Amino acid sequence: MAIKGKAKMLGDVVQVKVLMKHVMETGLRVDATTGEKIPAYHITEATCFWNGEEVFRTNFGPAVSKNPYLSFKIKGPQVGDTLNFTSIDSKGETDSGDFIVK
Amino acid sequence: MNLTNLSRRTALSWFAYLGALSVIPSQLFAAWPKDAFNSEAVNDAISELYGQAPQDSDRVKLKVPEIAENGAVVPVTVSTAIEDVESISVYVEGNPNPLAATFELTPYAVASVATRIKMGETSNVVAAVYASGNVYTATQEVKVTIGGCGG
Amino acid sequence: MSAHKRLFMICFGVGLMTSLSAEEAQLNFDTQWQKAEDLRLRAALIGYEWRDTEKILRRSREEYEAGNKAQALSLLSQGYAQSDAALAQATREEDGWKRRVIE
Amino acid sequence: MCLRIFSVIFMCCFLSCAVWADPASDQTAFKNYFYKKFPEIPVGDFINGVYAIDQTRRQQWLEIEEFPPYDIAIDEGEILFNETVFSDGSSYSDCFVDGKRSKKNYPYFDVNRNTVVTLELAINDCRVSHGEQPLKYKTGDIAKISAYLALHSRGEIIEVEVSGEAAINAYEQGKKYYYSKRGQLNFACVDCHVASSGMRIRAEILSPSLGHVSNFPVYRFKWGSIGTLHRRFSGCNSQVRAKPLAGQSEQYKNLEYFLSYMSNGLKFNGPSTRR
Repeated sequence: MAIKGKAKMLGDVVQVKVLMKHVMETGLRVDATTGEKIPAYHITEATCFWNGEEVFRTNFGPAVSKNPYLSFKIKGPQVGDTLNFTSIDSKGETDSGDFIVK
Repeated sequence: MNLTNLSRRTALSWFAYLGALSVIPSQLFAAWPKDAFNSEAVNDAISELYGQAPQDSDRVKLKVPEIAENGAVVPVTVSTAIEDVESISVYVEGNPNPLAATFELTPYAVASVATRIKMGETSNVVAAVYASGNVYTATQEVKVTIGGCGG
Repeated sequence: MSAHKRLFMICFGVGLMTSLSAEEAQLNFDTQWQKAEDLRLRAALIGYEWRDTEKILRRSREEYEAGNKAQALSLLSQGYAQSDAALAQATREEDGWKRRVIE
Repeated sequence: MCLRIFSVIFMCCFLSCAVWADPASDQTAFKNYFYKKFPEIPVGDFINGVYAIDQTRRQQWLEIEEFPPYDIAIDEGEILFNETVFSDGSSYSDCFVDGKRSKKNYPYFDVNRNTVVTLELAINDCRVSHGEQPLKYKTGDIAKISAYLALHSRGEIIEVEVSGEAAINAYEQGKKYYYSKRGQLNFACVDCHVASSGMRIRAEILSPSLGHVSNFPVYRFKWGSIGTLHRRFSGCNSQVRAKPLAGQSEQYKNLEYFLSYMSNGLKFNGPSTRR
């Protein structure tokens, strides 16, 4: 698993773009060899922190594409600040990444 | 991060840091809105999430392709000039469970989000914006074609 | 239908109609199956094997072993015909491709 | 009588010249065909395949390329390429003189080995010569390393050389493969990607062959992962119901060599995303 992110200062707003590595199984697909349904498995929540404070959070269902992409804008962080991004999936697996505002 | 490369002291201080974080687990991972994600209709999911019936608004800007290049990755952008937005959510009418994602905005956040979603068939995509106790929506159709060739 | 293939199918028909002993029938099936398999390998060697031939021949053997003789023979003749056609395609394309070159 | 023999010889010469034209004039004819068929496409844009043809698709593709799903594969490839230490203590950098900028040097014809050497072949040759197991050719780690190397050759010009009898022979074999019908559906590469390029097969638009190799490896949404050019060849074969060949088989390598030569002068732009 991995989380990649870019945070870029545009005027007084920071544009954050994040890519999370995850299969995002819908629970609707059928395994071609066994004929059994592949159970749903997806990221449920992802949160962005700045100085330990939550600045943005998202809830995902299985309809978000494989390797989810997320883009959002926040006001407050300055160039050089670090944003911490954390995700958790439906099996309770967590992942995280730090990005520096450029 | 490779823990084996860290000195014992660094590792310990890391665990101490993680420990400090773990006292606020509810803030880290608030409850995933299961009932909304399990709803089978857009309006049911909206009322599960926000306890409100939606109203259409041209102040909600929903950008989706008219024809999806690929149903597995449909780019969606939602933005609005409405003030004090607390939450934005995206729905695919034709999916078995329409709610795809919700975005919870803190006062730091600007009401402009983008993601990529899966669509099984041609259907309406709905964006909902929750602000000051009201739910505003915008709807647009996205055509999804099924691939013929392409190895 | 090529003369080759027609002959092959007649052989099968005759084989089915004359009441052979079980051993003879088995021997006959094995021989014919091996012939089809050899053709497939010849096509594979020059990169001309078709996608499903191996699967068809494998299923033919499975059906035969499960006692579904008619089904087995029908698959076998299908697999044989595919390999035969793949080899004919290779022969045709030995020079045939030249007509399509962009000039 | 003499005249007749002479004219027969002349005709043979003429016919064989038409078919066994030299690679350079093949290339000119190939390019001119596509320039004429798609006058509205700027020459340098052929590397973008169907996205050079269809604007709606291009917009969505560009949005995805802004933060493409192969970004993670590139990072993984970077670690694999730079941090792998072979059992004899050496590393990939001992095999690739241009380091991460090596992709631009492939494919080429190796006279001593009498074979086409592709980037993926070179990666595995490097491993094997240093006592490691080769990687699988169509997907996984090799595609990740290839993606990392492709990224650092973006913008480089494709400049494949075909000279000398053995190289021309490999080129001719690749050309023959390209133009030969195969599979139960009896299709050649040329049937879909030349005269029919730009047309639709149900919801798909057929891509022009010019520029076909520039963007590999690709992350295909159909695959949900990154894969090599030879994985794509396998998909094409399978689609016309021909049995796919092994990755790095002589025929696939020769085909890559031929296609790369046809795209000479265009820029490398891999890795990329494709439907």
